[in-house]
Amino acid sequence: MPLLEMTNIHGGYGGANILNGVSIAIEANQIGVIVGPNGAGKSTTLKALFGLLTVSEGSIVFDGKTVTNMAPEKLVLQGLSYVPQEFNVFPTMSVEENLEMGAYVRRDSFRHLIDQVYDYFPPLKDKRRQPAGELSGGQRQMVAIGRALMTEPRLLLLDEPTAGLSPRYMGEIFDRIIAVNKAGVGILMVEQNARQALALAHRGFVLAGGQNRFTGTGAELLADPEVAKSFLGGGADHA
Amino acid sequence: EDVKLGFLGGFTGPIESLVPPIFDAAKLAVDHVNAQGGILGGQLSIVSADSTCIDATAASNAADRMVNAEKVTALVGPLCSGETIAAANSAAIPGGVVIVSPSATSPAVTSVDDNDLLFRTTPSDAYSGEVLAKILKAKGHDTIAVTYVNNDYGKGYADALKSSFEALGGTVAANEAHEDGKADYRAEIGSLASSGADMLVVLAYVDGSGQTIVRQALESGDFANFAGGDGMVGDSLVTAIGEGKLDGFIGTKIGRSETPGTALYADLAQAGGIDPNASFGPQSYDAAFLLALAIQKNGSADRAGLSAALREVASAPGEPIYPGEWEKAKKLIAEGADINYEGASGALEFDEAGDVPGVIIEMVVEGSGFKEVGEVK
Amino acid sequence: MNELVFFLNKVVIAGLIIGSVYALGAVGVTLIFGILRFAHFPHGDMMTAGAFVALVLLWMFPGVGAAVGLPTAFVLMPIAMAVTALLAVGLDRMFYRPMRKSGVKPVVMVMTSIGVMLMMQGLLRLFAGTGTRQLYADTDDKDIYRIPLGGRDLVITEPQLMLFATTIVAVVALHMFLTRSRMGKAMRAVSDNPDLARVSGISIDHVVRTTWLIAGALAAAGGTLLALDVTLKPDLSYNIILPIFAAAIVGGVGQPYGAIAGGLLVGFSETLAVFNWSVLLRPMRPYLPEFIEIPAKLAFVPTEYKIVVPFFILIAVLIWRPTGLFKGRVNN
Amino acid sequence: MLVEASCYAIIALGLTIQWGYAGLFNVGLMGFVAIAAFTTVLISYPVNDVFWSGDGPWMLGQAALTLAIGVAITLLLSRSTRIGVPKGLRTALTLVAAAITYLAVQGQLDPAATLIEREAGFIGGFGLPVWMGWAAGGVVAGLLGWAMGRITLGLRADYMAIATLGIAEIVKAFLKNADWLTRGTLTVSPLPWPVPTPQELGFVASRSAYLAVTAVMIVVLYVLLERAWHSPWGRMMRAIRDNEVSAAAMGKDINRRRLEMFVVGNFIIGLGGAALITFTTIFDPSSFAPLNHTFLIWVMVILGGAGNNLGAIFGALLVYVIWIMSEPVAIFLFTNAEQLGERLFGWEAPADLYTRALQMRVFVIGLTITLVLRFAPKGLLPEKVVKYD
Amino acid sequence: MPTIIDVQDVSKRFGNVLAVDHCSLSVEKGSITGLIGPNGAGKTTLFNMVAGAFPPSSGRILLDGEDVTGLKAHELFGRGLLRTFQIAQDFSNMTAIENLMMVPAGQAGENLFSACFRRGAVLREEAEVRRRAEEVIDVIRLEHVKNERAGNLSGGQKKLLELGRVMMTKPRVVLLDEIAAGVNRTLLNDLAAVVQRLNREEGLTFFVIEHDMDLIARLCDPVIVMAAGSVMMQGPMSQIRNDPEVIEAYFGGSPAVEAH
Ligand SMILES: Nc1ncnc2c1ncn2[C@@H]1O[C@H](COP(=O)(O)OP(=O)(O)OP(=O)(O)O)[C@@H](O)[C@H]1O
Ligand SMILES: Nc1ncnc2c1ncn2[C@@H]1O[C@H](COP(=O)(O)OP(=O)(O)OP(=O)(O)O)[C@@H](O)[C@H]1O
Ligand SMILES: [Mg+2]
Ligand SMILES: [Mg+2]
Repeated sequence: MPLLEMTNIHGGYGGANILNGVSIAIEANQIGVIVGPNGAGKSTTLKALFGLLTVSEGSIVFDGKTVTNMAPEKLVLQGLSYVPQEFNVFPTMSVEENLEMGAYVRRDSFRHLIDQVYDYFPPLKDKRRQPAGELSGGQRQMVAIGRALMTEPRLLLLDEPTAGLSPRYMGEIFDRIIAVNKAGVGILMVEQNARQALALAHRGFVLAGGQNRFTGTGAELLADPEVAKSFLGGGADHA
Repeated sequence: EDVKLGFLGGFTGPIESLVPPIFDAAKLAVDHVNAQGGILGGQLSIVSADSTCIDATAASNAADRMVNAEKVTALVGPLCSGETIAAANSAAIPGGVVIVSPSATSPAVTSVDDNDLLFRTTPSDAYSGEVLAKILKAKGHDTIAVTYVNNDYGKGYADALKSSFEALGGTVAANEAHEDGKADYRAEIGSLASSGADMLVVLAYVDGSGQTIVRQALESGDFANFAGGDGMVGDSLVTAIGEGKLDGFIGTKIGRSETPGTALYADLAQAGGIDPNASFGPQSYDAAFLLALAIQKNGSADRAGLSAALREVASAPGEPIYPGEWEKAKKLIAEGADINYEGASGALEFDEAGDVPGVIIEMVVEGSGFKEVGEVK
Repeated sequence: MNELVFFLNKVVIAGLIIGSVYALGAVGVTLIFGILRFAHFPHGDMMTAGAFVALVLLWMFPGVGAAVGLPTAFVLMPIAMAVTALLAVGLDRMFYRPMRKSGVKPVVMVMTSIGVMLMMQGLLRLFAGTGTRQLYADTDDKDIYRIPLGGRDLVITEPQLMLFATTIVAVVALHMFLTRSRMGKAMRAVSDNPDLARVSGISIDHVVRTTWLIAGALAAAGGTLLALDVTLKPDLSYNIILPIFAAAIVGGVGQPYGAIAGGLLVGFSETLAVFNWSVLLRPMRPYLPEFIEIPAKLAFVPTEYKIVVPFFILIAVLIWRPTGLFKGRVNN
Repeated sequence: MLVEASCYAIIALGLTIQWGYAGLFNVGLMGFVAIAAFTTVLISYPVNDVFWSGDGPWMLGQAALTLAIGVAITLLLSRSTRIGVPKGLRTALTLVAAAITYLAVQGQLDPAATLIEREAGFIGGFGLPVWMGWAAGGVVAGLLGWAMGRITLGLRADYMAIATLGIAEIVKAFLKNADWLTRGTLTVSPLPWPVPTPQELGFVASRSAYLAVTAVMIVVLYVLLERAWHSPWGRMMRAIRDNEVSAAAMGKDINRRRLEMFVVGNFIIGLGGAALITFTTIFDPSSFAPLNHTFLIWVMVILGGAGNNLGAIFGALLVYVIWIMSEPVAIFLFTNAEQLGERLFGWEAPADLYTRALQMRVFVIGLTITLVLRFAPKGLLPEKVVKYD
Repeated sequence: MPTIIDVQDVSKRFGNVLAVDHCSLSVEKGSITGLIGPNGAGKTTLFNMVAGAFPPSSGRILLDGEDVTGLKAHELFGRGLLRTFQIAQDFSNMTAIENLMMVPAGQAGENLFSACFRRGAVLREEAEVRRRAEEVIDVIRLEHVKNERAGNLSGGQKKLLELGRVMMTKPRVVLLDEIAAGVNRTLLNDLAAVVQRLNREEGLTFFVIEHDMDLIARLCDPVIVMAAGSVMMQGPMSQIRNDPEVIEAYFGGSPAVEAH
């Protein structure tokens, strides 16, 4: 049984629908990657999944349970965790408080997780008392990802986690994602660094105009010349 | 023919707690008229509007509505001086409506260019100030500190008090304004106390700054003696501050010379279930009653000719009419006899400007409330 | 010496007291401002309402105070705080929540709050009339401590001490709550970024409710203590809402310590502005050369200009520190 | 009644410019109304001969001269860093100069004020036509706005709000207490009208004439503002309102533009205020109550729809009507409730129910505001998104 | 070639964070210069100072030989300097196309007087600005959302809007702060071509912060590496890529590099 199954999702922000039938399914220990042009509805798909906008049609099943239009604060309790693309830190709170807020739903001790995040992203350790709003773009991104890891989720949703990160941390993030996934956490991420992302994906989804255009394994998509040309930045010179 | 009077008062705003009894007194007069056969063969009614006391625009509007929408024959009120001038200038005078204020005490009201339409049944503050100065001086207070609420009433009163008191040879060590409605006046009291006087004259309102100032001055022990103007005369002052703490507080009150009308009114008010001693209650009763008489005299609900009729029924010579004597007055008017209303608040002889000569009563706190000491000459 | 005591009485104590009143009001305002991000104008009326609740309680249980030896209203204040807190939550349910749900701009919330303020004023007058009342039962006595210091006494009253203590406790507790407790941090998180807060599992409704509970309770405390110190009138707090806002803002929006700093700043500027300095100079008379005359009156401004002084200082502080003494939050 | 509503509409237009266009949180607008109203009084009130024939003008002239010299010296000192004076010293010197100026002017003004108050009451006006008074009122309000803007425009919304409020309070306190200049709480009336007064022309006709004047003002202002709003200027203003950082990076001089807005807005507010006060024929400094009017005008703008001129006008009319109608409505509700109570439960209404009902008018206003906002949270006529197709 | 941006010994301190530490560098007129460095190296802070968002704590900045230290952002725009933002700064309540139309400086209609009284001239100019904006919106592929509020655009679309501004006027120097992050690679290739064209044909100088090494390699020469607030090295991409120090600080052992 898939960990997550979104079937034929329709929805939008009040006006016309942005999503016109998106379907996504991944297994418990898989990495799913969504790619597509700007404005395709990738972020909207994640938001719909996380209860941040109303799904008018279709169903979302997580771990056998229907969670369509469930409020975000409830979804967190189900074991989902989400890093938004924009506005993904609490700007006036310190780095450490940001991480604590990630663990808001936990009643047990989570000190070791904070230390773990500092291990992953050493720059944050020095800045632990600094308000997140004063960080550099890349440092914020680290905080955002760290925050999402604090709940030890079963499914991690990442919206362009590597945007703004230096190559070194981009690599770091991908390594982390693989490691987390190995530990049994499902991953669903949106990426514009699509080649690297698809290279480690079990499942790949190409969205355009609010619909699935291609679906397959990561390798299949990478190999598809049509996908490469229209969505991954084209030609052989980049391969 | 039914007749309609209008009543304007600051039902909301800084004097909101003074207004209801004033309005009740006017309504009492109307009740008396109706109970004793009505007016011009019909009933007299009174409609009211909120003129807010401080907001000239709102007062103009309220007056405007009375004059042009309700089509009242005459107006009782407004109560504060500023709004009275505004209402008169913007609606009453243009509409040719007689307007009688029971409580606009500012000297400025005298000088309004009013086509003889603006009257008041209360004397100007200029006179009250003079009287209070006399009382204080007579009691042996040579140095006083004065604090007044910063509006036309307080300022006019304080200026009059200061000049009279100094003319009598006293010293006004401090004469300072304060704003109404603040929570705390310790700083102002400190400034007053630094002048060294031990008599504090508070020219403000019982339910406003006046009470707070007196209380805080008592608590801090800066002043031993207190006095106040008519705005301070209300039993709620004593209840609020505590019985026994304020004994000897000197106050003045306007109107109510010991004419036969005064006693009559006290009984009538009691019978009508209202407080005969309420500030400006008698004046309000008089304003309404006088207007009713004038309308009866004028013979119609028209506005024209009313002010002349008002002067006639109010002034000597003539058969005296006292509060509540509507039937008698009506009969006399019907017979064509000249009448002279001697009201609850005095004889009410209007001068050129529509003002009445003042009668000021000295008041003093004793036990649970204010007691009258007597008229000051 | 006398003069110094006079100074203490008139400037230091008076400033502390009125400053505490402002601060106690301002913590509530600053909390709502910081978390819900709008200026809550009915706060003054909430204070008054709280004091009226205390009054009603006082009528119901007049004897309680005498038993403990404190004013009844003060003893009953926790209950009044609880009732007002519920009232605040009720107000939110009825008026603010629907607005919040439709995602309106802060200024619309401000206007709604003005509407609510007007309604509360109307209702307070309807039920309580317009007169003044005392928050003391017959059995209570307002203790006035006169500490003799040679000539003049240092005067301080019981409610003033209670007011002062409550303010300090309230402000420190609130600061601790916001910076240390899990709920407090969640409140700040919601004000920073509501969507992200939800995504982190924080229930906005819960946070908002807590905010109103605290704000309502603080308002009731402020109103009751103020009424104990002065009197209870329907328009009491409405008249101090401006200085309260001034205090909250000059202290830095969303900063409890800012509220106390702002409150004291406004309070002291009021008392200092009109203080007659010649009082302090008079004792020096013998030591000064003849030709220097001490004027009878030597204050920064005449009393009628008293209200401008706090604002003057306020503007100066804001020019110096554009987001308040304690680096307050900036709404966008 | 319509006249007042139209004056409020003008004021609301001025505020729309400031808030709706530029996002400036001006809560001090009654200060501008007050100063404009006073200027109108000064210009158009009949000449007070007693004042001009006494020593007053001479003494005032001296005080003015002192003030001018003092201000000049203070300004020079505040620039003295240019000739190498260190910053700390400059600030100190400037403050000292300002203090000395204050004391000197105060010293000269006090006797002048006492003299004028004693002999002439107040200085009176210049007896010029009313429209000149209005124009001057607008200009003075604009100038005050300029000075105020220089000080406060660097502040962010809420902080600016309290600063503008403060300055307005200072202005009002001055007007209220400078008796020699404004007669203070003793009020000045009747103010001359720009059109024949009701005595001369009759009630309806003269008010209609007045209304015509204000209506023309509204139309002219409306047309001009609409033009401006739908031109690149309006676009720039919206951009500044939306995102200052970005607007500055796109070459827009934020502070200058906001100052421009502030001044223009205050000019219009002043114009409306002058017209309003002239209409009521009384200048009473205490009637510019700090909160109620300010709120009311704000509610007009927000209820009508911030950033929409028609909305502001419409909001002004509507709120004004609510305000006026609230009283009869409150009474109506109460008398009905009373009768109902009597009939159903034999309930005896308290004697002062009627006056309490009047106090409920604020309740009615508040209720209407919250209801309207609840169902039209963006205002009745929301700002339109400019679309190109 | 003459330098157009000259940063001389500039530092910036925020509280106890020294974000930029005695940094000196220069950008040649007509070049496309890259600026790379680890997260938090101080790149954006440096841009902010060059563009006048805040003044440096110490040091001087020259633009085309003139000292522009401490000038305001709008004054620098007036001198031909345009910058984009790493975290998109759109006018969120205005439509996408309006976001572009407001860019050109000195539009006659931006003068209140002209806007009210000189309708003709204003309208003519407006038509021209409009035409240009439509062109640009085509290039950045936002024509289908041109009337959408900018605040409602997707993350990448906002970035595109940032870039679109560059094409609305004829600046002399453009500072691009991570425009690639979040932009689809296919579209990015086209945009890189636009940047190259503007550089070649119109002589615009570009100063580009980027973490996308493909893009840097394709566009920029020279490339400056910043670390810990100051310049670590400078040179062509080929050289930088092989520098062990830079690899240690910046590239790490990442697959992104291994792919090449
Ligand atoms: N306003 C501020 N207050 C305090 N520290 C700040 C502020 N702005 C930036 N910093 C700090 O300065 C350093 C440099 O930040 P900057 O944004 O310039 O980095 P960057 O090189 O652009 O990084 P990135 O590649 O992640 O965008 C960072 O450590 C950051 O935390
Ligand atoms: N709050 C909103 N209101 C209305 N429309 C929106 C909103 N947010 C996004 N949209 C529209 O929805 C469409 C899809 O946006 P979405 O953010 O899902 O794109 P995306 O695929 O994530 O793109 P990107 O790669 O640029 O982040 C876009 O056309 C955008 O304009
Ligand atoms: Mg996206
Ligand atoms: Mg950066």
